[in-house]
Amino acid sequence: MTAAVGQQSATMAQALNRALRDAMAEDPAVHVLGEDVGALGGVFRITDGLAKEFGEDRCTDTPLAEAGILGSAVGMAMYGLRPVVEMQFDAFAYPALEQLVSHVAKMRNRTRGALPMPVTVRVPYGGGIGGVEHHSDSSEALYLATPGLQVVTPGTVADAYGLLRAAIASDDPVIFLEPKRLYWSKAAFSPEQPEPVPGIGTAVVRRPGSSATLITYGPSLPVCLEAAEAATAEGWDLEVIDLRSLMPLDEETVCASVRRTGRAVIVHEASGFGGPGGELAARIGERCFHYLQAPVLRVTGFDIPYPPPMLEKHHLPGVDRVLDAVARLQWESEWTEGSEGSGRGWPW
Amino acid sequence: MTAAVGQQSATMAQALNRALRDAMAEDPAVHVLGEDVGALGGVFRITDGLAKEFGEDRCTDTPLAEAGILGSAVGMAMYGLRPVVEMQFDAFAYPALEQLVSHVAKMRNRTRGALPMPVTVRVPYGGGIGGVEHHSDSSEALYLATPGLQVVTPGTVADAYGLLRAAIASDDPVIFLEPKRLYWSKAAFSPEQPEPVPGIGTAVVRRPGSSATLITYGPSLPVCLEAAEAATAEGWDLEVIDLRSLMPLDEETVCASVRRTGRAVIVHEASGFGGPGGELAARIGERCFHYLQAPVLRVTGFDIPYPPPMLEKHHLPGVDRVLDAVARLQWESEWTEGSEGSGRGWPW
Amino acid sequence: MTVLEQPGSFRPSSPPPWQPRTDPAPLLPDAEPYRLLGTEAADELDPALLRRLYGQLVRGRRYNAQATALTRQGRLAVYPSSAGQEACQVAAALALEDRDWLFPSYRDTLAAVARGLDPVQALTLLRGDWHTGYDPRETRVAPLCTPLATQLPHAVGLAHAARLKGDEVVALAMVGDGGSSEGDFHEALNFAAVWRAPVVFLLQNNGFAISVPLSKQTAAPSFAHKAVGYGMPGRLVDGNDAPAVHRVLTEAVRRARTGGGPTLVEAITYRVEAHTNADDDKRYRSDAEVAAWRAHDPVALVERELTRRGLLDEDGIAAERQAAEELAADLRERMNREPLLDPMDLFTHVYAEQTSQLRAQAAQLRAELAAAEEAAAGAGAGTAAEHGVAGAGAGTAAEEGAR
Amino acid sequence: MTVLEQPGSFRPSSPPPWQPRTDPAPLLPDAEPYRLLGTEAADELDPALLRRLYGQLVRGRRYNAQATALTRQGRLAVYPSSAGQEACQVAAALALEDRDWLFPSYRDTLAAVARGLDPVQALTLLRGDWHTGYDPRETRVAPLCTPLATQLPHAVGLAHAARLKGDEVVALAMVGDGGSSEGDFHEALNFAAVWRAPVVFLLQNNGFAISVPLSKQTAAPSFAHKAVGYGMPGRLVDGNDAPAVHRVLTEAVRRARTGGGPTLVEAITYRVEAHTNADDDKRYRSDAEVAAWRAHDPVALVERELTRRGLLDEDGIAAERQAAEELAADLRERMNREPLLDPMDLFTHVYAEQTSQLRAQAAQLRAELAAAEEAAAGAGAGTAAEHGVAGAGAGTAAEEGAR
Ligand SMILES: Cc1ncc(C[n+]2csc(CCOP(=O)(O)OP(=O)(O)O)c2C)c(N)n1
Ligand SMILES: Cc1ncc(C[n+]2csc(CCOP(=O)(O)OP(=O)(O)O)c2C)c(N)n1
Ligand SMILES: [Mg+2]
Ligand SMILES: [Mg+2]
Repeated sequence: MTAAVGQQSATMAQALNRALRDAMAEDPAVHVLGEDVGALGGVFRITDGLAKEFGEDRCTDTPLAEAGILGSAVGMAMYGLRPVVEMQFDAFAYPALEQLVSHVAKMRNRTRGALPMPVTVRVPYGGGIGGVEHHSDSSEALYLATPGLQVVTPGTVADAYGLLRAAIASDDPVIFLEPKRLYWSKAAFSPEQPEPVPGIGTAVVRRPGSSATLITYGPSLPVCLEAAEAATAEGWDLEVIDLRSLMPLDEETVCASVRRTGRAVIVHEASGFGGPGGELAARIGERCFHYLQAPVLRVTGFDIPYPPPMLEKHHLPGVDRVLDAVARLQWESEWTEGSEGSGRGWPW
Repeated sequence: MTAAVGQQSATMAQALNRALRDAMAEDPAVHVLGEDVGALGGVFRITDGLAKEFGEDRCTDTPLAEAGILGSAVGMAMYGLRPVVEMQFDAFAYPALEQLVSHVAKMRNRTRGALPMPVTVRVPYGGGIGGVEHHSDSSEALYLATPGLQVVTPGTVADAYGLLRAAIASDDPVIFLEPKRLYWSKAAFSPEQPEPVPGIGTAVVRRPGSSATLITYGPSLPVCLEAAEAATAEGWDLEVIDLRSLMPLDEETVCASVRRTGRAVIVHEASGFGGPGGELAARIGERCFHYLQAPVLRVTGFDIPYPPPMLEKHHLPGVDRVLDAVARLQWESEWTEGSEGSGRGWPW
Repeated sequence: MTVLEQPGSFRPSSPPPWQPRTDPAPLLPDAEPYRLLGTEAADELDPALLRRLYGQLVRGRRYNAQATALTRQGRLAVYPSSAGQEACQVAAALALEDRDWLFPSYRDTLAAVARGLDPVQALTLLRGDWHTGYDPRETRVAPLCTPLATQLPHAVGLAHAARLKGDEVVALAMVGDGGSSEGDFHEALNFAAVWRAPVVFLLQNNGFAISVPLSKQTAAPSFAHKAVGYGMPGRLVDGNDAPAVHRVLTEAVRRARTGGGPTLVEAITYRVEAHTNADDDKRYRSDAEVAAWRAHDPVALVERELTRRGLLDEDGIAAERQAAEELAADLRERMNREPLLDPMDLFTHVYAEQTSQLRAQAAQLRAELAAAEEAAAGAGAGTAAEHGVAGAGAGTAAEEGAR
Repeated sequence: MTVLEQPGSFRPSSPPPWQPRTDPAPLLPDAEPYRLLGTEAADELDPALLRRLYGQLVRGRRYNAQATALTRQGRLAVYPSSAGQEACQVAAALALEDRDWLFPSYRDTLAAVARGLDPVQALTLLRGDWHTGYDPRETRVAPLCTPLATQLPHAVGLAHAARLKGDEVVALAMVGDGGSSEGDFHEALNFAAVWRAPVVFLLQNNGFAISVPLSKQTAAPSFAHKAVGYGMPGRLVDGNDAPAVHRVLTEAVRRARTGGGPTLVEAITYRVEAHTNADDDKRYRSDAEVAAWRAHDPVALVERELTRRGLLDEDGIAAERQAAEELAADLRERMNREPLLDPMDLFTHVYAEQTSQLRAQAAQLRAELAAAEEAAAGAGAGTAAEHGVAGAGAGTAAEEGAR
């Protein structure tokens, strides 16, 4: 599954694998560790071939203990290494939260810069792959609320490569959220001449448009692009922004777009309440208040524990739900007292 | 320190202690467990006297392991008890996050209602008491992003009693956030005739006003009340809402107020980015869009790891910062293109 | 604080006497795993027990085969087979009384089934249906637990609560060699020992945590050696010797029930199939290793013993197999029925009472479903409920490499 | 999967042979804590080492007294004293070479000071100033760690990294009896053993975790008995016998450095003062218990030994005390100087580069400080920087019962 040289198309999983390989080849300080990352190549095969190519000391199967893995990575970083940690699934990163919040995120600050934490924590996240409970959480809100962390997530194959390289190169910790259901998405990709990613913290306009702005990231990017295409039938020309980095947040790109279109819908798979969309909507409200023609709407997962596979399609924000929200953007100033907050049909 | 019978004034710490005592006396299923909750009465003395009065089986010093404490509480609840867990400080609740998210919050849902989780998790939170690092975190965002949990926090002595009784009586898990710096705040309090608290999920208007709405909770409530008093000198008549419950959120009380005043400032001690204020501002933007005269502003802790005691006063939202935000509520429609988002003076 | 005021005058006493809080010797495991089959003690084994174990083992093996087959037909999203580990599964179930609780991990559906749980209910989670297909209070089987080792403190808390209430209930909690590395394992065993909670920890050491072999999981002489560090007995048993596992567990359960506190039992066994249907075990182990263990088969061992003692003949074997086939056929048949899920159930059981936010979301979904139903009706299709279910089938597509 | 096709034909082989992954016997602690003072072996103790230990112990005791006094003067926010535990603190420092790393918990500032760290820097955290007052890379002292046991995996990772790089660096990590109950303790020891990382775990068993006594913390024969469960040696030592602790640690460090892997050392000692200045130990222990331990004083023990062997006279004692007084006076004097903190530093070292959000927040605070300065200037007061600091004093008010 290792991406072959000169290959012109790859899955996101292959691009991630290639990014790890290139980073390890370039910098001997890069070490990969986690559960099953060695001979097996990880349950999603993202670390495929690395132990063989770089040895088990560089790509290490650890005992099964997430706090131990991340805590060890902290110590390795203290000694000058650049650990890349794999958490097997979103919900299995929770045991490492104390290490993450109290050490990984704070160590630079605690030591006045003496001990930076160039640690990348790769977390496969989100649903849509038929996983049983605890295998489909979207936990980005936990990480966003933790100052000191960077939080990035690719929505395309090229970004998967570029962002992971940038994450590993960063001197600050990065939570690298990998959208599980995009692992097998395929796109043109030349590892020899990878598309440049302008570092962490830059959003990108994936589709320019003028009627309204869809703001999204990771697993919901394809949904939004599809919705934008479908919307043309209704006469809407939607702009689609892929945030790529949730922290730092590229407010300028977002605000520039929303000020232009006057309307915004935020789309993500994580539950709405307390999710990343709240922060985004709040910031847009603060910074684009007088440009807004309609309330900023959110299309998100429901505020429920992730449902079983047989029901997940009802939970996940899909094209129809995005279009419904776009339709509610008060295109004809149809607003009258009392129409806000009726409950019916609101996307939270 | 146990509140004496007929006492007419008490600290918040005493009211909490009394609530535990009354709940234990009323219902033998209520069990208190945690580190140092027995002979010592907890490091903040909230469990003072309980082990003596009810025996060590009802108020139990556990081994020092937060996941073990909460995990055991899950098992106790499965057998029909109502455990009340004390986490010693905010940052020391992190090791229990996996138990909290993957079991406490989800157990009712996982079992289609067969195993409800009447577990109360008491977490002293927030700063302002000169605590060294890891002793002053405001971690409410972590809990808000977790469907299945209720999150409440008292801002007054009476509510401390009433909310804790309601939390223990609830058949669903409650994260009960205790504002450390209000522990020693004193107010009139008659345990024999406690002020009724209308259950979990109801906000209260602490000060009626007409110019703008301050929305806050817990440790920032006194700050907002003081700011509202001070604001009268400027001719502003501020309404102050104490949310009391962050989840469920009483949107009706909030929206009714904001629709009336047209202006809102959210005040909390937690970092702004990814904090509860984002969710609140987003919801107000969604539901009160056409009533808003100015952007919803936030006055929060900075987006930094909690600072050392010697600098914490610069970090904590104080009266001046609240008044500054109120002053920026575009009272004279002074807005011109470009004035939004300049960065300078914005309260995020 | 005195800083040695009178240098000449102090007479430091002898150190405060120290003694171990408990005698370590009886807590240490024996040098060899406990075995019954193939030893002299086997002769005294109760024929009825052997027959009971045998019947369960045969049905358990068949159950494992059927469940794996169901993954190939897309009827199960994923199945972590306990093939090769049936002795542990069955013995765990039979060591318990009705009032006791079982805390299974995600691999231990067979233990639940051997206790009497309906296999369809035991497999609800793994087919992609609702997470727990049975009522844990009614069945005294805790929800199958996926986050590793997190079920262990639950077992401790439940057993502790039962003891406080004066009920003589024992909790038996299952965990793997990999799961033993988690902090929750440590915390649970420590709580259990300090509280003298009536818990039995059954650690199935099956050689692997997905692909990770024992040598990368622990450097301990055995997992049973961990027990002394908590002050509880550690027992080592041949996990493929069903009567041996049953005896060690029964003894531990008895000890727990009579106030003797917890026990850690390490059962040495082997996972002869891949981790799950989605796993590729060729990447991390040899066929020869698997074959060696297949030869030490828990089902065959008991069958041989019964045959040797003249307690089982071909008819008897045929009868047990017939029963197993019937179980498999019933399972197959019922698993092939499309389950009826109501999408609106997404919003029930989040809280005892729906929040206003959930009510609004439920209203939204209800409207969507109604619109879809209308559209479908226009096109001559079925009801909204069926719509919800029909679409759901797609959701069960096996995860590549997942779990 | 074969379901016993031919009942008569199978010959289950004997079970795959089992043997312990390592011999448990040498990993178990001795029945009695290791002691040197008061035994015959004491006669052979190197006089120079004894003198060195003694000097450090006297200074350490004085340091503890001074730090506690500083809390009463409001110059320290909180101080968790290691009075009574000085032998562990000093021995840990002296067992290490310069290139080695020390991983202290929040109670172990003395170990850092005995290693040569400036006491003012060691106390920065506890005075309410910035969290870590020294450069960990320069001093090879990790930040004082408050979240219990979380420093242990750091020590493992660092030692492992050093070994991978071929550096012969050892990490010594300190933890308490209470901290041993945390999952991180378990995970760290397991990783260390599996990786054969050059780490020494020093567990100071001082009888209490704040108010919680050993009987509620563990049921194990000793904490040292936990080691066998990880496959590393467990050693038990009288924690108030400085040369004994030093010898056991030195031996463990040597073992680690030469590829022998990690060791767990349990030092039996006692916290003779309250948990911190904010604690009230009358609530959970008797004066008599404390008095018994005060009589087994680590400083007095070494002093007596030196006196007995004629290696120390009154002048020698007086000289060491004089040195300790000088250290205390210097500490007092420097701690009484108001530290100069720049409020704008709130925004440095959050990330390598400030985010746009942090820049905006920094601008806000800068403007607030400027406005305050202006107001103060109007009122004839000092600069903004001083303003920041003056107000900060209030922040250090002792937390009631905190920590
Ligand atoms: C906390 C946690 N981390 C990771 C996983 C992913 N995972 C599922 S099974 C497994 C291996 C478990 O090995 P073991 O405990 O030996 O049980 P076995 O599969 O052998 O029965 C892993 C790593 C998980 N379920 N939970
Ligand atoms: C994870 C965590 N939980 C709780 C605390 C609060 N706390 C600080 S010290 C302490 C007791 C520690 O006892 P022990 O490990 O024996 O060390 P000692 O204080 O005796 O040196 C507790 C509970 C903490 N610092 N970290
Ligand atoms: Mg296993
Ligand atoms: Mg202690």
